[in-house]
Amino acid sequence: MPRVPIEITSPVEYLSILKEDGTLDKALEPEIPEDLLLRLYRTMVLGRLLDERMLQLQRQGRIGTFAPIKGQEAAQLGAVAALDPGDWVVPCFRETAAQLWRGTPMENILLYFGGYEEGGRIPDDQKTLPVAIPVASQLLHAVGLGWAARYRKTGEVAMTFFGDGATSEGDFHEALNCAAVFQTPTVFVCQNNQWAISVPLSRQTRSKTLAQKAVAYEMPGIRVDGNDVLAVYAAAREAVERARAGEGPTFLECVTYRLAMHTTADDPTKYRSEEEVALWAQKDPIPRFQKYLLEKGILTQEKVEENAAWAGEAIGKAVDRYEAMRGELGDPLEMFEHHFETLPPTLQEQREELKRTLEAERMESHDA
Amino acid sequence: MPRVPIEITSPVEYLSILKEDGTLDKALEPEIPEDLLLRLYRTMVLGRLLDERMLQLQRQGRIGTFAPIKGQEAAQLGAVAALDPGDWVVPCFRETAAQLWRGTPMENILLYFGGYEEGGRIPDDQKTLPVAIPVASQLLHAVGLGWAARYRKTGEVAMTFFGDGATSEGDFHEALNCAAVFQTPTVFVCQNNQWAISVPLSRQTRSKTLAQKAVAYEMPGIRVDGNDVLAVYAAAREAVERARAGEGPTFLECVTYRLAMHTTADDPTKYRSEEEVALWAQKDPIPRFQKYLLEKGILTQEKVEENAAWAGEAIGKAVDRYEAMRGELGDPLEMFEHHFETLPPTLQEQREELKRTLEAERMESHDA
Amino acid sequence: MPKMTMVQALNLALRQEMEQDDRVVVLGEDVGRDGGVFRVTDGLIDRFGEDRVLDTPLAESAIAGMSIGMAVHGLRPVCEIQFSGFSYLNFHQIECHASRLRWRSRGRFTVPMVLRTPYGGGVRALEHHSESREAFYAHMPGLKMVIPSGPRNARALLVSAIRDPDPVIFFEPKAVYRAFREEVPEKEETLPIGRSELVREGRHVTLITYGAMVRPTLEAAAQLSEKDGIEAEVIDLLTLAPLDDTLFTASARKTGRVVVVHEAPRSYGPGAEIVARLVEKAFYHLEAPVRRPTGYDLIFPLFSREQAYLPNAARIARAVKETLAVEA
Amino acid sequence: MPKMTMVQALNLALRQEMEQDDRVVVLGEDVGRDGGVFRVTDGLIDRFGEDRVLDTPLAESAIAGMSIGMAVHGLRPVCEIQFSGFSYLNFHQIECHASRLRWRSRGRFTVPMVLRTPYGGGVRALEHHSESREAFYAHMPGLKMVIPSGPRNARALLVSAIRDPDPVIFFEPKAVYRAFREEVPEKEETLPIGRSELVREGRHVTLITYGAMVRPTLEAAAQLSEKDGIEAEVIDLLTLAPLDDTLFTASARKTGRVVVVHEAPRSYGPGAEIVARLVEKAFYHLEAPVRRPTGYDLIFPLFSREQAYLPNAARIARAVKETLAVEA
Amino acid sequence: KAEKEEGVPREAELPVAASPSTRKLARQLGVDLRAVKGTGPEGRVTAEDVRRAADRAKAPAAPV
Ligand SMILES: Cc1ncc(C[n+]2csc(CCOP(=O)(O)OP(=O)(O)O)c2C)c(N)n1
Ligand SMILES: Cc1ncc(C[n+]2csc(CCOP(=O)(O)OP(=O)(O)O)c2C)c(N)n1
Ligand SMILES: [Mg+2]
Ligand SMILES: [Mg+2]
Ligand SMILES: [Mg+2]
Repeated sequence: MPRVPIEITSPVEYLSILKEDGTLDKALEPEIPEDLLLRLYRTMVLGRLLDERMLQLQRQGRIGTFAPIKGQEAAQLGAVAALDPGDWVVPCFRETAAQLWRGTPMENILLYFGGYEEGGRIPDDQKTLPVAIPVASQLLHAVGLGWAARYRKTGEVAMTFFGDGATSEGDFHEALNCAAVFQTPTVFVCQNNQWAISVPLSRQTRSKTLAQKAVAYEMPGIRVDGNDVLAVYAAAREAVERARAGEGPTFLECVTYRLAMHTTADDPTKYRSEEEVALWAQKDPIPRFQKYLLEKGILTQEKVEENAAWAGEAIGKAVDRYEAMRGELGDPLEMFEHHFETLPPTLQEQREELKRTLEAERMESHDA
Repeated sequence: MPRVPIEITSPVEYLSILKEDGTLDKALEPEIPEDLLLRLYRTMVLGRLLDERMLQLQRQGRIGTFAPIKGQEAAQLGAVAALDPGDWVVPCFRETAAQLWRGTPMENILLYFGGYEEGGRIPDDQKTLPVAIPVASQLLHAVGLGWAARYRKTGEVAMTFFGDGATSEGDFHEALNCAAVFQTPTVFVCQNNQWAISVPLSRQTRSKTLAQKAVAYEMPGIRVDGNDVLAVYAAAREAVERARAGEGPTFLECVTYRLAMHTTADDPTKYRSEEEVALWAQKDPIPRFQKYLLEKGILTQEKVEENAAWAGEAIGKAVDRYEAMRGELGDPLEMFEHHFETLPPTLQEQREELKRTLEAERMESHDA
Repeated sequence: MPKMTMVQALNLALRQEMEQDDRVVVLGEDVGRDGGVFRVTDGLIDRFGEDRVLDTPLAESAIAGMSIGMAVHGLRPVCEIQFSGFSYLNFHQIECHASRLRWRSRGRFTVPMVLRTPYGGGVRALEHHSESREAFYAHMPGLKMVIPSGPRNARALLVSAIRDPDPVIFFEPKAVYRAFREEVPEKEETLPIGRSELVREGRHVTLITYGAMVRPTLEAAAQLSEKDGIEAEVIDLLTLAPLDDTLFTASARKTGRVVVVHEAPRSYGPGAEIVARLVEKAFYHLEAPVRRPTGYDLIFPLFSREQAYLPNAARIARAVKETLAVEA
Repeated sequence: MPKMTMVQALNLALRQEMEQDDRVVVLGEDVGRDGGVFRVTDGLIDRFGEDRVLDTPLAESAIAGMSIGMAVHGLRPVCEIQFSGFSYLNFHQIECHASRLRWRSRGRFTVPMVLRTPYGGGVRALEHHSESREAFYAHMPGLKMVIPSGPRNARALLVSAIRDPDPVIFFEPKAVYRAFREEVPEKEETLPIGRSELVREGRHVTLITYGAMVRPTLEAAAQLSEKDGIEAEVIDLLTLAPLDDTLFTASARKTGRVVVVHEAPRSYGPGAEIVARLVEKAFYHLEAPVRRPTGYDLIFPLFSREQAYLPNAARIARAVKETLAVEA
Repeated sequence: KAEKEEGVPREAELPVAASPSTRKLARQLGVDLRAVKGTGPEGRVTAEDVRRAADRAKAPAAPV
């Protein structure tokens, strides 16, 4: 039956600059200062190496379950690099590289995944929220932060991270809708890494792209090659500028891949093929970016090695600091801290109870 | 910066057949058997008159709060008329006309809004779920029903109703996404009546149409003039056929207007102008459809009056039945019914407790 | 002092706090133009503008989640969930974030938000509009849970809640909204959160309650005194979490007999915790089993039966007499 | 009889029920290919196909809401919420619909669904993966709330839950999942929902618990018997709602002393209801205050501190001795 | 013995039925609840019973 097609007025676009084979679309190459390019490279490598080290530590029982980032360094770093330090970052749980960029000390990351609440401490000058595990729930905080920034006319932008799986949650929808309605300066960065634990994107949604979901909110949606740090950065910068100019939120889909397991508790061989992983390994963002920098003469082979050595050493020192702190931390009474500004009477009583319990345990272990 | 636009492949379209002024787009006129047309007309009028009568009853304190349907009769009836009796209907709380079509006795509707649980009883042969008040929550039930129908290969379709406000809830999103992923035979009928209590559509979402939200799910989205019963019916029939053929869900936006208050507890003068209401009153679906039927010769002025009389009488009798039943109902002990197949011990004890309480009250009122 | 309904008193609290503190913003469904479906936010949008009074889309999780973000930024959002029967939709935002961000960030970020929501029966409402599920929030670590009982304490507690550095869940007894008026001073008042109040002195029995049940409980106490010479002590909890067990255990030690009243379902309801605290802290003073005239473990009935569901003065008085009838 | 872990026993229950009843379908996040993050649904997709084992999108409300629709249609959906710490996202579907549709439709539509979800601490998990909020579901009218404690009763109760005509919330103690093995008969077994079990006889004190806490409680009982000559009676509730108060009140009348153990936060936790029932039904036999060695009213700590948070045998034994030390 | 005269057979291990407050009273007055005949419902020992028992114990021995 004939009817009138409705014109979709909000743009949905695709961007790729640095191709998989390392070739560059010169016309699209963003202008990025050399020191920023280098800092991006260094943090990508640091993120990768820390990830590898954490995997070791986890296997040795020295930290607990964590979510590796391998393969997603460009998606995270290209995005946060577009922010000012005064902007807000609202991560989920797979943003180690972004956290490093923002200045979270490595030992805090280790402490957190080592099971110490102390690792959640955010340095006072940082506007990065702690890890948020309930999928998609954190997006709304970025809307609220953005709203507050507009209300206060601070010019701050709030950028939030989440996965492809998160787009199925109700909170994703509520967040994008509210951000659009209130035109908050929020940048939604979806790391579409193809999998939500064992569920492939094709089972997560029927939509051909995630970017097109922005149409529901009359919000610009852009899909980029998430392993192309230049494209991520260019798109993110545009989104951040738009937000800062008061022109509202943007939905940014970074097409990438989780090269490792979902978390260290996961066995991906149950649900995906080695061929698929191998295919994506070839699209690894780090060699691609490295090649670009080498060709540009910003990087030399020597600097590459220097940088790897520097990163390895920095990580080693952080692990040492972590182990040292671990020795000092762990007082169970600490669990009563930071619930309220003032500890209410019932909790004071319970704290006393735990104190007596610990005392009794000490006595009993003495006796034994 | 130049980039590649992403082509939106799921269709979003608009349909209107019987214009506001009563003129007909002949090319689009659906073939509808005369008796169906008449039944549609009759139920529209019955729905309108019942609504008016309920308003009176509410003002007289004979029923409680309810949500009037005035102005939305075409949207509801055009949609349900496309279903077989064996299909499922999952309403929200403003579907009196749809309930009448499906065979819910008027006295049940009155009992329900009169505060009697007994009104929730659905006739055994009806596949219409009871009123669902938590906005958007019921959409997921229609997805589950649709899934079960496919699993059982029954050929049933599940149609669910909701308002424009409902599109902001997370459950709306989860329902459409899951329906698309599982390709369930579900028809989502949104009665976009421009308001969610006091919130106008422009504050509910930034998207220019609600239909375009279907793009997020790669689902066909169609927007129709919801006061044009022919357009609603044509679009719904197509959606139902698609669902029955195993081709998945459809999102149907019916653009209509709530001519009365949100519920009888609401005062719309606080938030909208009389002019706006007057403007929409001119688009009333009933006179428009009546004119069409008169011109087609299916209806005569005499039949119009006959029908009004018949409806008035039917409503009068239903009100009488309601009042008679009310006299018999109301035993507080009934509140213990229908919680579980078998009443567990604690509830048995509490039931005894209520029994003793009622006994004591009887004694005390005797004493007094 | 002007006499006010609870709705007016709450409105006064919001207005005054907004006036003196531009961190305070109000958001929720229909809180703007409409002034809230119960008119608690009436006129605020005219006074403070759309910038500080937000009509949100119909999305409870968004309302709570955005409030969290605003609070982290340093604002003092007061959000409204239209009925507590719909606050399950924002439950995860409260349980997973509002209550935890201070803890998770080791004090770096705090969530000084207030979530206001009407609860309870007695106003002949539709399904889901009469529930009393305060136990859910009272059981969540990291939250404060406040329930006022009258216009004056509602106003004072709301002011305290807004100024509180931590998230406060504020249940408003809708049956009390317009049920009576009280003198409410123009000058702002606060009431400490976490403190219960003795609202009637007595020596024979202790009645513990809160919210909408305070009135029928006081009524029962008055009847008992008049007709039966029974002097009931009545305690209004005002805060469920953190629970003030000092006052009511002291009273129980004095009277030896206790009756706990609430409209929430009995099993796993707030009354159970009161009994448990009494056993822990006033055990040897208990002369008779504690009775719980409460809502039944049922889905809240439609309105034709709600009066039979809700505890009332007569039912409370009967429970008191039964409690007193047993020998120590 | 083969010895099985709880995970294997639950898997057996699902497999057998699916085999004999094509109304039974399984849905949830990662329950298909992956076999569930704890492997409870392992192999089901190979055996029964994608038609009966659904990997859903990441959407808890959808999982519960779709299950409701399926159940209304006549199926017996068994849905999995990956961790109970995420089941707040489906809370409204359970509270507003699963528990009410029978009631709302006056028996015309029923919701014979099971919602399975792992709960509790002890496995060194991330935040939100160790919570114990069974009280939320136990307090909701219209629901059954079951918590097994070992492989054999887990299997039998899951079969009963699937066959139950009403919605059952099924909390699985993840600390028990692989902690030990039990003989589980190949032939199907059921256990009545709503019945608790005496798992150890004794005469000095009654210990009431459920789920993952049954093991440390039994350990405490064994130690007390061995070292101190104290014979504790231990009751495993198995079902929190409807609560079987017959067995434990009878036991309390016999022993006069009671200790309630759970890992949930204490205030407004399940233990409070147990105490309230004891006061209502065994008041005159209580010789000492009931103690509640439970989780604290805290956000569940990260794993370095979880052992100090969770009740263990030593802590339970200490509470027992303190209870017995009080003069009658 | 007292129990025998009162004709209330009790298993020695079972708690004597009494309210917590009565237990406390018994302790304060030095009364062994087991030696008291309960006059309350179902043989429960009441506070009054305890007081009577205490008075009895205090009463001087009958003169010879
Ligand atoms: C609300 C909620 N449900 C379930 C989980 C368990 N869970 C953790 S991560 C995850 C998959 C997330 O997938 P995606 O959003 O694509 O992010 P990714 O892990 O790929 O980075 C699931 C199901 C959770 N953390 N929160
Ligand atoms: C989850 C939930 N939140 C809030 C409400 C209160 N409420 C009832 S109807 C309504 C507005 C609904 O708007 P819309 O979806 O457009 O439907 P309409 O009333 O216009 O038919 C609101 C906010 C509710 N019933 N459920
Ligand atoms: Mg939700
Ligand atoms: Mg992913
Ligand atoms: Mg509407």
